[in-house]
Amino acid sequence: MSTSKVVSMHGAVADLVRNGDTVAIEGFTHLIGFSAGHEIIRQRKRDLVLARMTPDVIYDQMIAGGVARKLIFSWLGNPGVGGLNAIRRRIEPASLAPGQTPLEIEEYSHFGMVSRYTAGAAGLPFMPLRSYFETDLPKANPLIRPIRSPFSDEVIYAVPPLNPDVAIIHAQRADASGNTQVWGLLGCQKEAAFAADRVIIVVEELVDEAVVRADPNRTIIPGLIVDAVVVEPYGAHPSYVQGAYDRDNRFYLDWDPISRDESAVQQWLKDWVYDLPDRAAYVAKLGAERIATLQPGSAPSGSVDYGEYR
Amino acid sequence: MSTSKVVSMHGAVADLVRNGDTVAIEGFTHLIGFSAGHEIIRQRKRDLVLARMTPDVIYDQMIAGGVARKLIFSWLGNPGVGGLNAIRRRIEPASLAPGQTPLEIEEYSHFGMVSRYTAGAAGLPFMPLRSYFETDLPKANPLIRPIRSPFSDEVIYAVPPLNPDVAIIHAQRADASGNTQVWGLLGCQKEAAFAADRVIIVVEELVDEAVVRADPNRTIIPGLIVDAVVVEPYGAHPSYVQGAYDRDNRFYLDWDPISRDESAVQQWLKDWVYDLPDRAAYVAKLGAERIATLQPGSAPSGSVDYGEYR
Amino acid sequence: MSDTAPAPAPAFSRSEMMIVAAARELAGQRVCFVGVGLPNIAVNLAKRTVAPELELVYEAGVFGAQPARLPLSIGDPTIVTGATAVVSMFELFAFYLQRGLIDVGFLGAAQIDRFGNLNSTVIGPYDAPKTRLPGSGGACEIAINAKNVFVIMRQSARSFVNEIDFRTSPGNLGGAQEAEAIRRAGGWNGRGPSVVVTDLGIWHFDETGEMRLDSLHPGATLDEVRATIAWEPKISPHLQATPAPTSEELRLVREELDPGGVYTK
Amino acid sequence: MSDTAPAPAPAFSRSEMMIVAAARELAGQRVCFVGVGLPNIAVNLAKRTVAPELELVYEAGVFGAQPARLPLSIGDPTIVTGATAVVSMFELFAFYLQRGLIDVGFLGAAQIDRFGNLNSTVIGPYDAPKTRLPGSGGACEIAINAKNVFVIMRQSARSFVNEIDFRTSPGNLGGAQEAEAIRRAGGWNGRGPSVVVTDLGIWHFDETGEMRLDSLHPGATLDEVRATIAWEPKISPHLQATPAPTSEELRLVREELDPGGVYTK
Repeated sequence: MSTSKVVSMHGAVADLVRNGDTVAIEGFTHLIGFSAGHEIIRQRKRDLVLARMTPDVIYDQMIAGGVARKLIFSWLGNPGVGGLNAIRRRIEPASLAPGQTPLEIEEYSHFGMVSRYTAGAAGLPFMPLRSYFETDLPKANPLIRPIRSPFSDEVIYAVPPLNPDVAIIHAQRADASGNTQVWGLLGCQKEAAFAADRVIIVVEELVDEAVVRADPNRTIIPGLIVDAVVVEPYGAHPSYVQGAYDRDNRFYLDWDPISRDESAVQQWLKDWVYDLPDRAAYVAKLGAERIATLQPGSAPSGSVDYGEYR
Repeated sequence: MSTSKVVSMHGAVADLVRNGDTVAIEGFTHLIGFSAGHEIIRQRKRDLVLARMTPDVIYDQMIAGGVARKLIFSWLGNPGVGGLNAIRRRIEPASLAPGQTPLEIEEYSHFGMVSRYTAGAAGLPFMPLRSYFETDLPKANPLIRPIRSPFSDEVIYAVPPLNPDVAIIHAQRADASGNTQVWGLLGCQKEAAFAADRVIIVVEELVDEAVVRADPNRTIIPGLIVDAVVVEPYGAHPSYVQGAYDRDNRFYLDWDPISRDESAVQQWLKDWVYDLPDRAAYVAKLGAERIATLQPGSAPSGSVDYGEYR
Repeated sequence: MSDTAPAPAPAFSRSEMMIVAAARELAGQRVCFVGVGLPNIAVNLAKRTVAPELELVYEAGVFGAQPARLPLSIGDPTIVTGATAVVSMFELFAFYLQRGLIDVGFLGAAQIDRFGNLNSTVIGPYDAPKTRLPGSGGACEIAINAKNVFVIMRQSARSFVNEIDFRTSPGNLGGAQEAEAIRRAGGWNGRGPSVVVTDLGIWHFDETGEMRLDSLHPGATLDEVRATIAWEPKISPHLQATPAPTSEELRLVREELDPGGVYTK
Repeated sequence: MSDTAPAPAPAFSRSEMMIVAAARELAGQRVCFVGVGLPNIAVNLAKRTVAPELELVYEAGVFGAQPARLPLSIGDPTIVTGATAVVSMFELFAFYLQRGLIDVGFLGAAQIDRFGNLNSTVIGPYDAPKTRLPGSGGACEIAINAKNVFVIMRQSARSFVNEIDFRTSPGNLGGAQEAEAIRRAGGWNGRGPSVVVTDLGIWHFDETGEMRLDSLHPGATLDEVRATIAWEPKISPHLQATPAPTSEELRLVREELDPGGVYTK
C-alpha cells in the first residue's frame, strides 16, 4: 500500500545522520543498535551529540571513533563488567591525550532520561518527577530544575524534553513501511522514536504488513514516524535480541582489556569496522561457530484471538 | 505459588467497595465492567464518587440505582446513540424530581482524565498537558490549573492525580494471583489500576500462571496490586471483549427509550439486576440465541518466540 | 456491469451530500483523527476515493485502522482487528495528538459561532443547564493540537449562533489575528478550523477568521442558508456550486459505509 | 544422599558470607528492586531460602522475573522469558518505583559516609574527575522511592569515608532528624537506608541515623572493621556473630547462582 522505506544501512546513515546531529541509539541492554553505530563510525560522522541512557560498549566505540562532541546519559558502564574506558579517557583530565578536547557531558538518572524522552515524545515543555531530592545532580546539571505543584505546593523536580534529530531503534521485526514490533525489554525506544525528528528502524526480519496487523498491540512504533527501514540480521550483536540470539557476554568481557588501551581500540575499529563494508561482513568475520553459541531454545508466546468483526 | 485471590463478584464488591468510596470502572468502549456495576447496584452501595472517562450506559444504570453522589468524567454520552438520560435527569434542574439532590459533577477532557489517572499511577502531584487553552473548562473546574514551565516560561495546564479507592477492570484473562492480560483497546485501565488503592479484576477466563508467563509483554496489571479476581464470562455485556464477543449495539439502542422514562429504568433494574442473583443468571436470561449473535470469527495474533535462556 | 446507457443522476439526501463534501475536503491529507458518526463515514469514504493513503486514528487508541464494517461506537472491535497499532489512550493523546502528528481532526458540536468556536458541553448556564450535552471528550485537545480542524454539522439557527453558551473547543476565538497570536505564543500544534461542512454548503474561514460560504450544495438556497444561521453570513463573491455526489460515492456510502442508513437518512 | 556423618562445616569466602547475610536480611520482604552483580545473587538466594514469595523487579522493565540462570547484565534475556510482566522503563520507574510499590532497593557505591549517603558518580571534582564512575543510573530514585534501601559493598578506607565527593543517592543526609523531616515534607516513599551488608559485618542505622555495626562475620575482627573505615565506627553493645553460611546456602550460591564464581571469589 505505502511506498517501501527499506534501504541499506549505508544509505540510511548517509541520508539521515548529519554532522552535528543529536543522535539517540536506544535499547536498554536489549536491541542495542551496534550495526548502526558502526556505520556512523565508518562514515566518519563528526560533532554528534550522542544520547543514550546507558552508553554501553557501542558509544565507547563511537566515541573512540571520534564521532561525538557531547554525551547525554544516565549510567556510564560496561554492564556486568566495569567501566567504559574510551569514554573515561575523554572525561578524566589526567587521561586526555595532549591537545584533545574533553567530551562534554550532560548527566541524568535513568528516570530523568526516560522522562526527557517522554516529554519529547508527548510534546511537553517539561516532565515532572520525584527524583534528585537532596542529591548533587541538580548542581552538576542545571537542566534539572525544581517545580512547584499547583495543587499541593509541593516542590519536586522537572527535566526538559529531549528531541533527538535522529533516533535509531533495533527491533525484531517491521514491515516495509516501518511499522515495528518488539517483545522482551522495551526500554525507552518508543519514547525516543516519537521524540525524534527522524527515525531509522533496523530489524532482524522484514515481515509482511499482514504479520504486523495480525497483532496490533505488539506494535511499538508506527511507520508514520519512520524514515528508513534497514534489514540487518545480528545487527544488535554483541547485545541480544529476545528470542533470536543471546547476549555475547564474552564480547563484553573481552572489550574491557581492549578498551583500556587506545591503540588496541583503534586496531579493533580497523579490523571490525573500517575494514569491513557492512554488517554482513562483520557477521561472516564473527563466524558461524560463535553465532551458533548464541542461539536460544524456543519459548513461544502462544497466540491470542482478536476476532473477526464484519 | 501465591494464594489464590479468586472470589465471587458478591464477595469482591461486599469486601472491597465501601459506601462513600471513589470507584473507577474503566474500559473505553471495550471491556466495560457491567457485571461489577450491577453488583454494586444490587448491594445498594451509597454515596459513591464514580469516576470514568465515558460514563456510558453502566453509570447511567448505577446512577439510576442511586449509588452515587458525584461523577468525574470527560464524555457523557451513549456512544453512537445519544445522551445518558438517567444522568441528565440528575444534572438538569428542570428534570430533577422534587426534593432530589442534583448529581455533583467534575468534568475534564479525555486527555485530562487520562492524565489524572497517569499522575495517580505515577505518584505525581500533577500532570502537565497542552489542553484547555482558551476554553471554558478551567472556569467550570477549578482543578484544571495553569502551570509555568521551568525551562521555557511557557504556561500550559496541569491536572491533579486521581487515586480511586477502588478500580474495577474487566479483562480477557488473569491468573489466580491477578496477573492480568488484555489485547485490543487498552484505554486507561493500567493507569487507573496503578492509581487505585484497591483493585478488582473481572475476567472472561481464569488461566494458569504459565499462560501469563509465556507472554509477559501482554500483561497490563501485575497481581501485586490486585485484591480480588472474579471470573465472569460475558461480564462486559453489552460492551464487548476483543476476540470473545461483539458489542451488543441493539442493547445500546434499546437503552435510549428506556432511559428516557424513569419508571422504565427502575423496571429494567428490577428485571435485570435486583431480581437476579448474579451474572450467570443475567446471561441465562439474555439467552443463548442473543449471545450467539455476538460471536466473532477468528483472527489469531500469531505467536512470537521469547527464547529459552539457560 | 452493464454496457448500456449510463444510469440517471441518482437522487441523494442532504446528509449524503454533506458526507461526500467532507470526504472530498480530505484530498491530500495523511493522518486523520476520526470521530464517531458522520466523520467516520466521511473519512472512510475519503480513504476509498480521494485519499487512499489516509491513516485513520481513533481516539480509543488505534492507529492505521481498517474497519471491515462501519462501527456504531467509536471503540468498536472492528477498528482493532487488522489495525497497524493499538496503544494506550495516554500514548494516543500524548504521542500522536499532542506531539503534532495529526493532520486533521473532525469535530461536531451543538453550537458554533462565526469564528468557529464550538460548544459541546451545555445549553444554558454551566451550573444549571437547560440541556446537558456530552462535554469535551477529546474535542478540546483536538481543536488545540490537530493541525487542521474540520467541522461537520447540520445548519440550524439554534446551532449557528451569535454567542455560544460554553467554549468547549477554541476556534478562531474573537478573530484571526488574536487567535494566531495566541496559538503561536502557546505553542499549539493546531492552526484552527479550516472548513465547516454542513448540509447546505461548504464554509472556509476568511482572513478575519470568520466563516465564509464558498460552495452551495445542489438544491440548497442562499435564503435557506441565511434562515439557518443567527448572524448575517459572509458569502463568497466567487460562490461555487458543490458538485453532486457521483454514483460511485453514493454506492460506497449506501452499500459499504452506512448500509442501514443510520447517518444518511 | 549419604546417610553417614554430616559434612564438616564448609569453608567460605567473605563474598559468600556477604551475599548470604544480605539474602537473610530479605526475610519477610515482598517486592525487591534487583541490581546487577552481588545484589542479584543475594536476591535470588533469598527467593530460594528465606523469602520464597519475593517478587523480583529489574529496572530494565521486568516484574516477577524467574531467571533460569544468573544474568551477567541487568538486562539479560533470561529475566524476560517466563516473567510475570515486561513493561516500558517509564512504567517501571513511574508506576512501580515512584508509586511506592517497591519494598527494598539494593544499592552499591564507590563511597558511603556514616549516614549512608552514597556516591557512585565521581572521585574528585565533578568537572575534573580523578575517576569517573558510572553515575546514578536508577540509584538516585531508588534511594528516594524504595521503601527500604539495602546497601551491599566491601569495606575499605577509600570507600567508607568521612565525606563523599558527590551525593548520588541520599541516605540519612546529616542525621536522622533532618532526613526524616525532609522525607516527610517531600513526600518520599522511602524511609532511607536500613542496612549495610559488607564483607566484614552487618550495619544498621541507629536513632541518630548513623551506621552501627550489629553483627560481625565469622573470621572478621573489630580491628579489621576499624581499619577499613575512615571514621570511628559505632559498635553495638549487643554485637552479634553472624551465623556462618549453611551448606545449603553455599550449595545454592556455588552450584546454581554463581557457578563461575564471578562474584564470589
